[in-house]
Amino acid sequence: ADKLTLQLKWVTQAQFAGYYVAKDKGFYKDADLEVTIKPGGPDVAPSQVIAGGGADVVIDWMPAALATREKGVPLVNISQVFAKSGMMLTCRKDMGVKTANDFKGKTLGVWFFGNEYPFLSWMDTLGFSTSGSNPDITVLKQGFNVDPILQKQAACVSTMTYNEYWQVLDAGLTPEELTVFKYEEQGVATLEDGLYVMEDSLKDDAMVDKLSRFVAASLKGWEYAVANPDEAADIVLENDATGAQTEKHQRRMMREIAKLVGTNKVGRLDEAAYQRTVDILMSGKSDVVIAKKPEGAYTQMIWERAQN
Amino acid sequence: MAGRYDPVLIIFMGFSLVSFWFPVGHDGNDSVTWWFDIRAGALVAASVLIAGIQLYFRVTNLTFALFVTLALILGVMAPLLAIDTLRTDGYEAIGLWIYVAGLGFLAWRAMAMLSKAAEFNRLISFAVPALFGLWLLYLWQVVTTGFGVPSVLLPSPGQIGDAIAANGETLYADFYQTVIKSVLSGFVFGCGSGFLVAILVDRIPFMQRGLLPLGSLVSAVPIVGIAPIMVMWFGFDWESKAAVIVVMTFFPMLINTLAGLQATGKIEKDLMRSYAAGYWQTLFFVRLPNALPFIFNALKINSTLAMIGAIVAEFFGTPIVGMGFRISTEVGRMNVDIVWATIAVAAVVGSVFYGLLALFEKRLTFWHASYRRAR
Amino acid sequence: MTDQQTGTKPSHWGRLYNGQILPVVTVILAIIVIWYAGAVYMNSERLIDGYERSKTDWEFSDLVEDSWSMERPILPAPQQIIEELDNTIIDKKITSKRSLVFHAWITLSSTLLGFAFGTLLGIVLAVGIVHVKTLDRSLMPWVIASQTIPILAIAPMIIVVLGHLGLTGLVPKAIISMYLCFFPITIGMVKGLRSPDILQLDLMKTYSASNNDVFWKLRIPASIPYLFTSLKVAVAISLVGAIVAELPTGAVQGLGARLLAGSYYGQTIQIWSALVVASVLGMVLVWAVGIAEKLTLRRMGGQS
Amino acid sequence: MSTDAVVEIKKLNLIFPAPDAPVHALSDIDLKLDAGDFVSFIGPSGCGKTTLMRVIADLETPTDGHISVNGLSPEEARKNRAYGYVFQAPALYPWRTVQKNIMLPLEIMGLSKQEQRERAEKNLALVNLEGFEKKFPWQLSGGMQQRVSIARALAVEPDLLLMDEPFGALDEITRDHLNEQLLKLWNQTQKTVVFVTHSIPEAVFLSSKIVVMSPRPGKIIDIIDSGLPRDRTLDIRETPEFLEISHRVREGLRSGHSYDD
Amino acid sequence: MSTDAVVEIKKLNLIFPAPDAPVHALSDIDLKLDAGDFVSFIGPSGCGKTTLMRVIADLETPTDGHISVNGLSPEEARKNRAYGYVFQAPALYPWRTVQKNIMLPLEIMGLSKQEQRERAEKNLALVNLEGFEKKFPWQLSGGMQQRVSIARALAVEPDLLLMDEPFGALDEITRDHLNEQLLKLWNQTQKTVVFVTHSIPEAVFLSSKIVVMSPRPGKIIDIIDSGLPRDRTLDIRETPEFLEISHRVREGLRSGHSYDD
Ligand SMILES: Nc1ncnc2c1ncn2[C@@H]1O[C@H](COP(=O)(O)OP(=O)(O)OP(=O)(O)O)[C@@H](O)[C@H]1O
Ligand SMILES: Nc1ncnc2c1ncn2[C@@H]1O[C@H](COP(=O)(O)OP(=O)(O)OP(=O)(O)O)[C@@H](O)[C@H]1O
Ligand SMILES: Cc1ncc(C[n+]2csc(CCO)c2C)c(N)n1
Ligand SMILES: [Mg+2]
Ligand SMILES: [Mg+2]
Repeated sequence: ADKLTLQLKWVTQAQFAGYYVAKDKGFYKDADLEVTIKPGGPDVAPSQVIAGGGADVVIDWMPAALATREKGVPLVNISQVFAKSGMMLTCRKDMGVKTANDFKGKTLGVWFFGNEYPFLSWMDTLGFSTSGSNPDITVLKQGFNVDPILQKQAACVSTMTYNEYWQVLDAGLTPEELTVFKYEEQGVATLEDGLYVMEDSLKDDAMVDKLSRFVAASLKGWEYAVANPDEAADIVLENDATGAQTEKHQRRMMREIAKLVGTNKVGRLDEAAYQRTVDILMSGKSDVVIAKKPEGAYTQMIWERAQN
Repeated sequence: MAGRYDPVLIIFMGFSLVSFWFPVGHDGNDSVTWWFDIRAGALVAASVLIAGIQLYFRVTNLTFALFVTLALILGVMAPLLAIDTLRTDGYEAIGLWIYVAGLGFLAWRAMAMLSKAAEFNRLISFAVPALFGLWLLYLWQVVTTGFGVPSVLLPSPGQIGDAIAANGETLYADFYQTVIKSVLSGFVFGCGSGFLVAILVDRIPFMQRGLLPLGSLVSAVPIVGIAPIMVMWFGFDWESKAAVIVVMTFFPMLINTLAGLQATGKIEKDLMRSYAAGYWQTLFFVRLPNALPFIFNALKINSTLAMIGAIVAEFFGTPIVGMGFRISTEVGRMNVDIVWATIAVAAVVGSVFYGLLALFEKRLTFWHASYRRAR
Repeated sequence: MTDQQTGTKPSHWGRLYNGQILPVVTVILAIIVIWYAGAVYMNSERLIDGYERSKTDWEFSDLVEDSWSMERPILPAPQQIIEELDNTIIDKKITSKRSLVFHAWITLSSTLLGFAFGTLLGIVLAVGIVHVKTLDRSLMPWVIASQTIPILAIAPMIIVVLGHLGLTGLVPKAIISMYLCFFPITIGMVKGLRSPDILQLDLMKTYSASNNDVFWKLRIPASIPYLFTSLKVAVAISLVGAIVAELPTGAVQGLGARLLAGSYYGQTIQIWSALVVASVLGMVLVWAVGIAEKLTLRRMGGQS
Repeated sequence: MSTDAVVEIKKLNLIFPAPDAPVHALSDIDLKLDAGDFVSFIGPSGCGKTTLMRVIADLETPTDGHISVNGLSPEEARKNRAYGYVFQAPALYPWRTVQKNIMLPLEIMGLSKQEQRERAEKNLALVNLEGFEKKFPWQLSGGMQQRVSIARALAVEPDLLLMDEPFGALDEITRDHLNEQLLKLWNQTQKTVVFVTHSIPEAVFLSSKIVVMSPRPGKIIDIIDSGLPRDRTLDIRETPEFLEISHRVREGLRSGHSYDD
Repeated sequence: MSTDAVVEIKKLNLIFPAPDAPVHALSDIDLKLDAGDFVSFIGPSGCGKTTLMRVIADLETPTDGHISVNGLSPEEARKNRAYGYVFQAPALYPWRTVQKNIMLPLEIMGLSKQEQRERAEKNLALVNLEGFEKKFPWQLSGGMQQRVSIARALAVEPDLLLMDEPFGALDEITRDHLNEQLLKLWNQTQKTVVFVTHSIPEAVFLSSKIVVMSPRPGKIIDIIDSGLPRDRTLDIRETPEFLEISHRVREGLRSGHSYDD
C-alpha cells in the first residue's frame, strides 16, 4: 500500500470526521493507501509542517495557504471540502450588541494565527478602526475557549458554528440572549478547510495518482459521515487519543459540519468563492495578507481524476 | 598551545586544501571549484596562508590572535561569494561545506587565542563571545541560504535583520508590553514572594515541613495549565502574565534561598550565638551573605524563566500587542522573519537582564571562592 | 536556626508537631478551606448573573451550594476535582485513553528522559565552561541567550525537523524538556564546581593532581549542594517542558494534551484534575530528588 | 550556690553520639570558677577543652549534670551577653573587612557608629594591626587573622572572656606582648578569663587557677591554685614558685597522657 | 647551579597587589637549601613565612627574582610531585573520613588500595589517632585535625617536606613526641624539610639551618647553621650550644620586631 501522511489543522474532532471515517471504514485501504492522520493543535501551522516535510497533504484555511505560497512555499489546493465558512462572531445582547453598529467602543475577541483577516476586512467595510492610539474597537486575541464572553471580559467572541457556539450555550447563555454574525452572511467569508499539497507533488504522475485516490477515498468518507452523523461522531471519539471529547458535543458538531460540506460536487473548489477569498485578502487597508494575485494556487485536476 | 604544532590549525589547513579538489557549487552548467571567481580562490588561499604562518611561528600574543582573526574574516567571505552566485545545495558543493567545517576549527583557534589575550584586555574579553555569536550567525546564514531552507521554516539572519529594521516600532511596543509591564512586575513579585516564604519556612520549622512539599506542588504546575486560568482570573492584560511569572519563578527562588540559608558553617553560626544575636541579626549578618550565591542562581534562572513565561502566557489570550502575541500570530501569518525578529529581541533583552544580574552578583559576592580564583 | 530549644521531653504532641504528617495535614486543611471560600467568591459573579437573567430568587446558601457544583466553574470546588480524579484514575483501566494514569505515564516518561538528557547536558556544559576558558568566555552568553528563546514558539519547528530526521514519539518531547531543564543545572554546577576554596585547590596543586582528579575528588563533592538544589528545580521544569512539548506534537496523549483539550472545551474541572495530577507528579519528582540528596549528604558525612 | 561563682559545674558529662563509637568527651566534670579568676585549661589534644568551653558558652548541651553561669543557666547567661568568645579558628566573615569584622558584635549590640569605630581602632592597635582595617580576611596571614579575632572579642568588653588557644599561631614576641596586655586588662578590669593553651609557661604566667585535663574520657585530673601575685611581669618566669607550678602542671599532663615513653 | 641545592632563591620579591595599599610580602630574598637540610623559618606574624613556602611550592608566583627547586622551575618540580605540604590550616575535605583524607594523595598517585590503606594506618598511628579512621573532620578537635593533615603529608613520603606551623595546635607532650618522630624520619631518610614554627626551642631542636625573618617588607635577617649533631635527643635542649643558638635566634627576632618594649 502507498503511504501518505495527512496533517490536520486542529485536534481530533468531528470537523475532520470524513478522514477518520475513510480510515475506519477501510476506504483508504480499498484505494491501496496507508494513511497516517496527525492531529494538529493551537500552535501547529499545517503549512509549516508541509514545508518542513512533515506531511504529504495538509488541511488548512485558504488565507494561510495563500500567504504561505507568497512566502515561497508553493502550496496548491487540490480539493475544497468545506464549501461554506463556519466562522461567526457571537455577542451578548446584555452587553449592548444587537447590530453591527453597536461594535463601536466594545471589546471583541478574535482568533489570530492568520484567522483574523476576514474580521479585519469586515471592520474595514464597517469603517471601524481596530488599531492605533484610540481605536473604535478594542481587539482581544482570544484563547482557545469562550471564557471572555462568559466572564463579560468581551462583548463578542469568535466562534465556529459547529464548536464554540455550543460551548457558549452549554455555559448557560440562551440563543435569545445572543446576537450572532455569520461571516458567510456578512459577505466577508473566506474559504476554510481544504486539502493542500506542495506543487512538486503534482509534477510526479505516481504522486498525482496517489493523491487522486486519496481525495476520492476522503470524499467518500465525507459522504458517509454526512449521511451517518452519529456513527461518524463515534468513530471520531474512538480516534481521540486524549480521551477528552464527549459524545454529546461531537454528535452535535457533526450535524453542523454536515451543513458546511455542501451537497453537490463535494470537494470541488468553487471558483467564485476562491475569487471572493482572494479579494478579501488583498483588500486589507492596514496590512494586506497577499500582495500579488496568486497564480496556480489551486487545481481541479486531482478532484476530476478522483471522480472515476 | 606551547610546544607542539597546533593540531587545530593543521585540521583547518587540511580541510581547506582538500576543498580545492572538490566542486564548491554549480553555476548552471557545470560544477566549479574555488577558482570560479578569482577573488574567492584568493580569499581561501589567504586564510590558509595566514594559518600556515601562525603554525610556523606559534606565538600566542594579542597581535597574532588578531592575525588569526583576520584569517577567519577573510576566510568566511569566500563561501558567501559562492552562495551568492552558485547553486550550492547537496553534493554539488561538497568542497564548500568541507571548507566551512574547516573554518569552524579556525574560529575555535581564534577565540582561544583571543580569550587568552582577554585576561589583560577588557575590550577583547567582549570580543570573544561576540566572535562566537557572529560565527553562529554566519553558519546559520550560510546553511539557510546555501541549502535554500524555506523562510517559513527558518529565515536567515539577513532576513531577520531586515525584519527588525522594518518593524522597529511594533517591536518596541511589544517589548514595552511584555518586558516592562509583565516581566518586571512578575519577576519582582515572584522572586520576592519565593524569598519571603523561604524566610518564613526557615523561621517556622512547622511551616518547613508543611509548606515545602506544597511549594514543589506549585512549581510543577505547568504554565500551559495555569496560563488560561490566570487569564480567567486576572483578565487579558499584563496582570495575568505577571501572575504566571510569579508562579513560575516562585519555586526556584524558594528552593535556592532555603539551600543558601543552610550553607552557613557551624562555627560562623556559633559566633553569632555567642553574641546572643537574635534570629534576624543572624540572618542579616551571616546567613544571607552566605546564601547570596544561591539566591543569585535563582535570580539568574528566573530571569530567563520570566521571559519564557510571559511569552508563553500571551499565547492564551492578550490584547493585540506583546512579544508572545506577535510570535503566535505571525507564525500563523507565515511571517516567520518577524517571529525570529521578536525572538532576537527576547534574546537580547534576556541576556542584558542576565548580564546585569551577573554584574550585581560579582559586586555582592566578590568574597565567594568562585570569584577569588587562584591563578 | 540559632535559638532552637533542644532537650525538651518528646511528648506525643511533640512528635506529631515535629513529624511530617501533622504540618502537611494542617497546611492542606488550610488550603482546602481557603479553596472552598475562594470557589464561592470566584464563581459567585457568574452565578448571580445567571440568577438575574433567569429571574430566580436566591439566598446566600443557594449561592454557596451552586458555586460548589457548577458544571463549568471558574474555580471548581475540591470535591468536584476529587470526583473527576476518582472517575479518571480509579474507575478507568489504566490502559484506557480516558485514564489519567495513562496520560500521566506518557508525560512522566518523556519527563524522565528529558531530565536525564538535561542533567547530562547541563553538567557537560558546566564542566566545559569551568575547564575551558574559551568556552567560559564564548559559550556562556549564548547558553543564556538560548534560554530566552520561547520554546513554545520554536517547538513546532523542532518537532518538524526531528520528525524529518526520523525521530518521533518520545524523543522530540524529551528534547524539548531537556532544552528547558538543562539551564538551571548548568548555572548551579558552574557555581558549584567553582565553589572549592583556594586552600582546597592548592592542596590538589601540591599533589600535582590531574584535572581529572581535581574534578572527581574536589570539584564534584564540593558542588553537591549546588547540584541537588539545581536538580530539584530542573526536575520540576522538565515536567513543565514535557507538558509544553505535548502541544505541538498534535496534543495527542499526555497531561499536556488533556490540559489543552480541557481548556479548549472550557472543561474547567478536567483542566484542574490534570493540573492536580501534574502537580502531584512534580511533587513526587522533587521529593525523590530530595531523598537522593539526603542519602548522598549522609554518605558524605553531612553535619547533621 | 555561692554568690560570686561565675561558673559552677557539677557532675557534668557530655557524650557525642556517633553510629560507630560514641565519644565520651567530658566525664564527671566538677568545677567552680570565681569572679576575677584567670583560669587556664591545659591538656592533651582532643581531651575536651574546647568542648568544656563550648558548654559554658551554651554552644553544646551536656548529656547530664548541672552547670550555671553567673547563677543562671548557660542559655540565659548567653542571652544576657555574659561573655566574649575567641574560637580556636579565626571564624572571620569573608565579606567583611577587618574593621567591619571587629565591629560586627558591636553592631549587634547596637552601639553607636562612633563608638564602634573607636573600639575597633583601639583593639586593632592593641593587636598591632593598624593599617589593615580595610583588608579582607583572606588577605591576612594566619596569625594576623587570629589577632583580628582576638581584637573582635576584646572589643565587646565582656566580663567573662572565653579564649580558645588565642595565641597559638603567634610568634614568641607578639605572644609575650599580648600576654602582658591581657594580664594588664585582667588586672585592671577584674574580668574573669577562661583560657585554653598548650604552653605551660603561658598558663602559669597568666593564670590564677590552672585546670589540667586528661583525654578519653575527658576528665579533670588536677586543679592548681596559683599563689603568684595578680600583678606580674615577665620576669616572674625565672622564680622558683613559677618553676614549681610549671613542674606540677607538667607532671599532671604527663600522667594523663597516653604516650608512655 | 650546584647539584645538591634543593631550593635556590635569588633576589626574589613578591608584592600582593591591592587597590588600597599593595603589600610587599617578600623583599630581596636570597636563600639556598641543600639536600638533607632541615630548615626552619621563624619570624613575627605576617612576615612572609607562609608566602615564601608557597612560592617554593609554586602556589604563588614571585613578582621578580629567580627560584629553582631541584634544579627545575617550581612548576616543573610541582608537576614531578617533588614535595609534600602541610598547610597552616588543616584543609581537610569535609566529605571524606579521616582515613579517606589521608588516602587522597595516594589515590591521586595511583597507589594500590592495599598500599593506601597500609600507609594511612601507619601514619595515623604515628600521630596517635588510631580508632578515628571513620570520623569526619568536624568530629575532631582542632589539634586532631592538624595531626590528620600531618599524617596526610607524611603518607606521601616525599623527598621535600614543607610544613607550615604543623605543631602549633598541639600540647607540649604530643608536640615533643612528634618532634622526635619527625627528627627520626629526617635522620633515617635524608629528607629535606622546610618548617615554619613560632617556637624557638622547637626550631633549634629540629633544624640544621634556621632562617630568621622580619616583617613588612618580609626580609631574611639571619641565617644560622646549627652545629648540633643530626642525631639528637630531647636532652640536647639543656646544652650550652643549644641555648646559645636559641639566644641568637631570639636576638634576631627581637631586632626585626616592631614592638619596641
Ligand atoms: N561535633 C562533634 N561530634 C563528635 N565528636 C566530637 C565533636 N566535637 C568534638 N568531638 C570529640 O570530642 C573530643 C574532645 O574534643 P575537643 O574539641 O573538646 O578537644 P580539645 O581538648 O579542644 O582538643 P584540641 O587541643 O586538639 O583543640 C575529641 O575526641 C573529638 O573527637
Ligand atoms: N592573598 C593575599 N592577598 C594580599 N595580601 C596577602 C595575601 N596573603 C598574604 N598577604 C599578606 O602578606 C603578608 C605575609 O603573609 P604570610 O601569610 O606569608 O605571613 P606569615 O609569615 O605566614 O604569618 P603567620 O605567622 O601569621 O602565618 C601579610 O602581611 C599578609 O597580609
Ligand atoms: C491558535 C488558534 N488558531 C486558530 C484558531 C481558530 N480555529 C481554527 S480551526 C478551529 C477549530 C474550530 O473548532 C479553530 C477554533 C484558534 N482558535 N486558535
Ligand atoms: Mg580545642
Ligand atoms: Mg603563615
